[in-house]
Amino acid sequence: MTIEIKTATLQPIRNTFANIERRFGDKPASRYQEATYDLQGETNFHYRPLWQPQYELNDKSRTQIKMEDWYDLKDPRQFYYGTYVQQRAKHQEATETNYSFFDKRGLTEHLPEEVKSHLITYLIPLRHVEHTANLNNMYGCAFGYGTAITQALLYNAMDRLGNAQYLSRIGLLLDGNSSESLATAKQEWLKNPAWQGMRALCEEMTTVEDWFEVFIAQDLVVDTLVFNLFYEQLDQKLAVMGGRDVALLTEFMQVWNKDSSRWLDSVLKTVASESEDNRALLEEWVQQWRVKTLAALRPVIAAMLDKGDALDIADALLEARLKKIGITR
Amino acid sequence: MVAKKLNLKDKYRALTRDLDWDYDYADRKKAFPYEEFEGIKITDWSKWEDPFRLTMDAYWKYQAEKEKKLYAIFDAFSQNNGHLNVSDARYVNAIKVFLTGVSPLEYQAFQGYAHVGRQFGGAGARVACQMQSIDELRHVQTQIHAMSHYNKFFDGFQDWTHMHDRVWYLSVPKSFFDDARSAGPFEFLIAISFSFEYVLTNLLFVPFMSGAAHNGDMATCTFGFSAQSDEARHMTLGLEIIKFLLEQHEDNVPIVQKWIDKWFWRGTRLLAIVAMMMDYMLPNKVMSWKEAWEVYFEDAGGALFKDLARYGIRMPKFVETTAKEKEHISHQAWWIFYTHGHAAGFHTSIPSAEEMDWLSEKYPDTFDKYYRPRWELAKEMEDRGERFYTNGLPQLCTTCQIPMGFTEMDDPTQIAYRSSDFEGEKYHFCSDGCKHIFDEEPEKYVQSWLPVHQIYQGNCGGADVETVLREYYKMNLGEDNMDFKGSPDEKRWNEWKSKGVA
Amino acid sequence: MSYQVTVEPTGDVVEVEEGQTLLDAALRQGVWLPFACGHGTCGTCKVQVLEGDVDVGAASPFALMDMEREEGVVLACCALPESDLVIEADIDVDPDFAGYQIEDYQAKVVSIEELSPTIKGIRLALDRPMQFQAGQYVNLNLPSVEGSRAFSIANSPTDSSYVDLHVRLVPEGKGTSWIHQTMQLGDELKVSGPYGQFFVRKTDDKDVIFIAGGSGLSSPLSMISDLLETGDKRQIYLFQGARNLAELYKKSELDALAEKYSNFHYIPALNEPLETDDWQGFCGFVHEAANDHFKGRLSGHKAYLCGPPPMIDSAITMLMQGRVFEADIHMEKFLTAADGATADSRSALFKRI
Amino acid sequence: MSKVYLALQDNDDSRYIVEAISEDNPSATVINQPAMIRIENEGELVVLRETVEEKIGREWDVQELHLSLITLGGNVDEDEDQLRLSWNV
Repeated sequence: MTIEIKTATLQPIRNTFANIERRFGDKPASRYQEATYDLQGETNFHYRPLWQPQYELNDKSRTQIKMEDWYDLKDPRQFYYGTYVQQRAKHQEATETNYSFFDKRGLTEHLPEEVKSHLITYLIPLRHVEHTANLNNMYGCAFGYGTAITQALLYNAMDRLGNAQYLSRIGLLLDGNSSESLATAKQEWLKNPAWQGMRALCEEMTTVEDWFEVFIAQDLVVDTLVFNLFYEQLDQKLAVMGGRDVALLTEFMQVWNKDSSRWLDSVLKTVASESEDNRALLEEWVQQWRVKTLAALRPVIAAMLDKGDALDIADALLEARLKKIGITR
Repeated sequence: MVAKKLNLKDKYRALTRDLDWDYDYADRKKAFPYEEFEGIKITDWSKWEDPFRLTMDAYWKYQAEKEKKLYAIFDAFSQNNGHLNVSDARYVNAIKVFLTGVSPLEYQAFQGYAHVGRQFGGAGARVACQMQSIDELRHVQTQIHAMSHYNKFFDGFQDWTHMHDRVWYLSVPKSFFDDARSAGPFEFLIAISFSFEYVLTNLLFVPFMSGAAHNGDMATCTFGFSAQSDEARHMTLGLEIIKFLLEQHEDNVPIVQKWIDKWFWRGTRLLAIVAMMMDYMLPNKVMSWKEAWEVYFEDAGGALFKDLARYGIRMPKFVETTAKEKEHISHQAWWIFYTHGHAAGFHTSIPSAEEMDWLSEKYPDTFDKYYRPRWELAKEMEDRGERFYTNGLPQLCTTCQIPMGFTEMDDPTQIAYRSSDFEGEKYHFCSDGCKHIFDEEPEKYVQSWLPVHQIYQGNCGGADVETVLREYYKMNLGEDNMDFKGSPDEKRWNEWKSKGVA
Repeated sequence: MSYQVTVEPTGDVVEVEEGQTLLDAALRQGVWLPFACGHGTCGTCKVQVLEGDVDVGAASPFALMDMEREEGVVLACCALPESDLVIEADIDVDPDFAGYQIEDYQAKVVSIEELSPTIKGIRLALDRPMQFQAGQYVNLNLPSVEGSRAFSIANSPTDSSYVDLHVRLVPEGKGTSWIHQTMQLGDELKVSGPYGQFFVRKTDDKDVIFIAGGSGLSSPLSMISDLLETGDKRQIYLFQGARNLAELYKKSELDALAEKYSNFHYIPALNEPLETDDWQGFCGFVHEAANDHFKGRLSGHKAYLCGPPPMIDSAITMLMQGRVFEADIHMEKFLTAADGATADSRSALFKRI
Repeated sequence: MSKVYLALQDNDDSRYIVEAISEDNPSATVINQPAMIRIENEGELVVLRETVEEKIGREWDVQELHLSLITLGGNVDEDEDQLRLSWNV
């Protein structure tokens, strides 16, 4: 097959924008590159923020992490807005099918009461953790440096709002849209002693100043532990209890976590390998937040999972991840 | 069990605002530290009315659909060399101004809304701002992608982000958004969501979009329409924030009024660039700036301020000046660029005879009297081969940063000068509006990074204009700057057209 | 040629002329729909068409996407009806709205009373009881008068076998002229109802202020009777405005109510009292009376306004300056033929007022 | 021996595919033409799923290549992991 397509000879005078050419040479650039690199203002800011006069509007010193070039933190998923929303729309469509299948088949009625009560006491309160994650990722987006990382943090923040909304919809499925299960789950979050450690941890994270530390605490430490404990270990337990169908409703979060981990690992690997100072700082933060998070999770996990080693399993997973990223050796 | 239908309002509340809770273990003020220093009093965040009720699932679904459609058009545009369909290559200068002057503002909006989308204590307001943040990111990225094809065939697009941080006239839009972002969270929202998005945004987008449509620019026209479809959220957020602040506490009323005064005036100055685009840069005209101002500000804004009066809010200060300025501002702004065309990153030109007739018709009271003679003289000189450029560096207004080229509106032959003294220094302004803004917050505006001062102080890589343009701005001299006539853009365009490629 | 458009979930009915957009028609007839740009680019005014045919008009493909068009979504600001329609809009249904079924009734005129020199009170006995909420209105079809005429119900819903209406003679008004000059006891009329979103929000326990002007006493009278008869304990203020004493109708009845119920306060105001009236009460417009009574501090109340547009307009301004806002202001504007064409270009700042 | 080639539409997906091909076929020549990218190589040209996935940042099915493909020259050998072009002798 050798068909030649004839095209008019109109030669472009350049292949891409000059900033992209300076970085990658004079060749056609991807949409991700053109929509990411050097977008953020870097110099000649006119006024200092009235709310933080010690910094410029965009200021690298809002974190102790140092990068020669913050644009090294590129997203392996190549997410700019268009690719991001299209990817999520695909997952959303599949999820919508799951939720309506669950609803149409009346699967709620087939759930044992004990499973329902587990969901209300342990799974649905996670929407408040997701809400915290939304705040924490917005924090990084607002105070971070360079579009490569800030846009990814924004997508992550919006994802967390989406996760919280899907968790809430599980509640609405259980209570037939009366919102009662959401109200009950919120009381668990606010009053149940088992949850108070996690609630205190969430509240504390939103008061931490260094945006990269917040990012590490939330997206690396808390998320690694929480996703394993609540979406894998709890999922297994629910299956045993006759609540296998719940997996239909949490698939979005699982798929999401896989997708987001790929980005997180790649970014943190770059940061850790940039300098020994960075690596040491990451390790210090990780260890601090790891201790706190494990302590915060202990009571709720003890009540939720019957296995004594549940936390250890999750923590071992975190340890393996830290090694893979190169934070611990 | 038959599920009852949860009404949209209650459902949205459950899925967003109910996610937050009252803190017991950490100090909530430390988590949301910037809510109080502006003097705004919020007594009850629960009174916030969600301006829209879009959950993330629907957001992804609809936005993905929009993007699919938009990028299909971008792909078709570049595959078919859509740039050959524009009315005239001169038109492309309008979108150079857009990419270098406006797209970076979309970026700043993304950053500003991300900040307030984290900092507001009310979850409803936060989420609304977060959605606007991601929308603004969409806008800057789709604009880059729309212009990406033009960049391959025309000069002046290539270093838009580098230029935005440095070039003299781009400090006008940059300082506008720097000003808003460096303000407190509520002022930011009044500045951008209300004053800009709600009151003035039609004056930016409608002329650009219809200008693009009238001049055969499919790519710009399409991203414009696509961006406007997000504006529903942005405009309703602008309305909600102002109602919310005015209803929360009566002490907020004078603060909000002060912000409206400031941001309305700053907005009109920023829009001077749109004014000159409409009257001078579009080969196929849409409507005159004066007409646009009358339709989009005087009529629509009039109705709005009539309603706002019930809250004790009056028309913005200096609105009466704008009624006079609409007759002059585009002509004076374009004259500034024409006389400094060697230092601009796009091409200038003298209006043709037909264009001057159009201007006479649209500005019967001012064009023939004040502006036609100038252009005719410029034309005469150009014909004699004596095209002139102003070599000195202009003095800039400390507030809006536009060169001091605007006149007294009651005497268009007299350049307007205002000044204020602050801590032993003299500061200069183009108008009463700009002086007023400075006088209200002198500590802020003395910080302004004024490009001309900076050049004189040697902070821009050299003292002579040419070095600054070449080294510091990274302009390709002889390609990006000067008149369209004789430019490489013109030459290439004529070649394409004469070969009949398309 | 015009089409009837029913707006769900409230059930409001709007008449749309040929070539007129849904949004324009709705706003001009006091039915609020969400909107922003007004010209098809932003998508704020999306509504779902449930029944009927519509031309989507010049909606931008981004504001109204193909998949939405297929699902029958239109933008109210561009959509042109091509038949009668039922649409669903994103508007809130008030939890206090009972949503009684609108039906047609046969009615007989059983009494005609002169309430004031310009206002007649008429009682229509219905062929069967009509459930309604105090504050709602009915439409009357009058012989030899084209279209229908709306009148608020003045009696309390306790006895729903009849409706009392207060009808002010509108100069040049065909409907009110017929009622004032031609209608006789025993006449048979067609009535439909109940209509409207004007009713007491009982779930909100704030004290209430009623401001009534002209024949606008009808709804407040029904609402107040209903509140008092059901033993409601909140403070109830009625400000009634009239030009002079002769026009201040039902005064003695209201004085008696105020005497009987300690939580009911009646404050009449005359703006042009005659010398012979020997008026000792408040002199001035009714909104001024309310402002004066509360010394400009009205926050913490809910307000119900009923009367001609200029009175409503002044009352809203007064209330907002006294820090009562849209969420707590409810109203029924009495539009007459004379008020028809004055709709200015308006902003989207307020939804209902 | 003559060259094998692929011509792809000049769109965003193609840019990642071309990047992958260039990496896996160091001797290949990339020619950017209006609306089209032509990649040619002496003897053989291979498109590996794994490399494209790494560049594009998501799962990628070899058959997706046909969404951007305008034309090709050479005998095709395609499976789930790769597409290989060569001239059968």
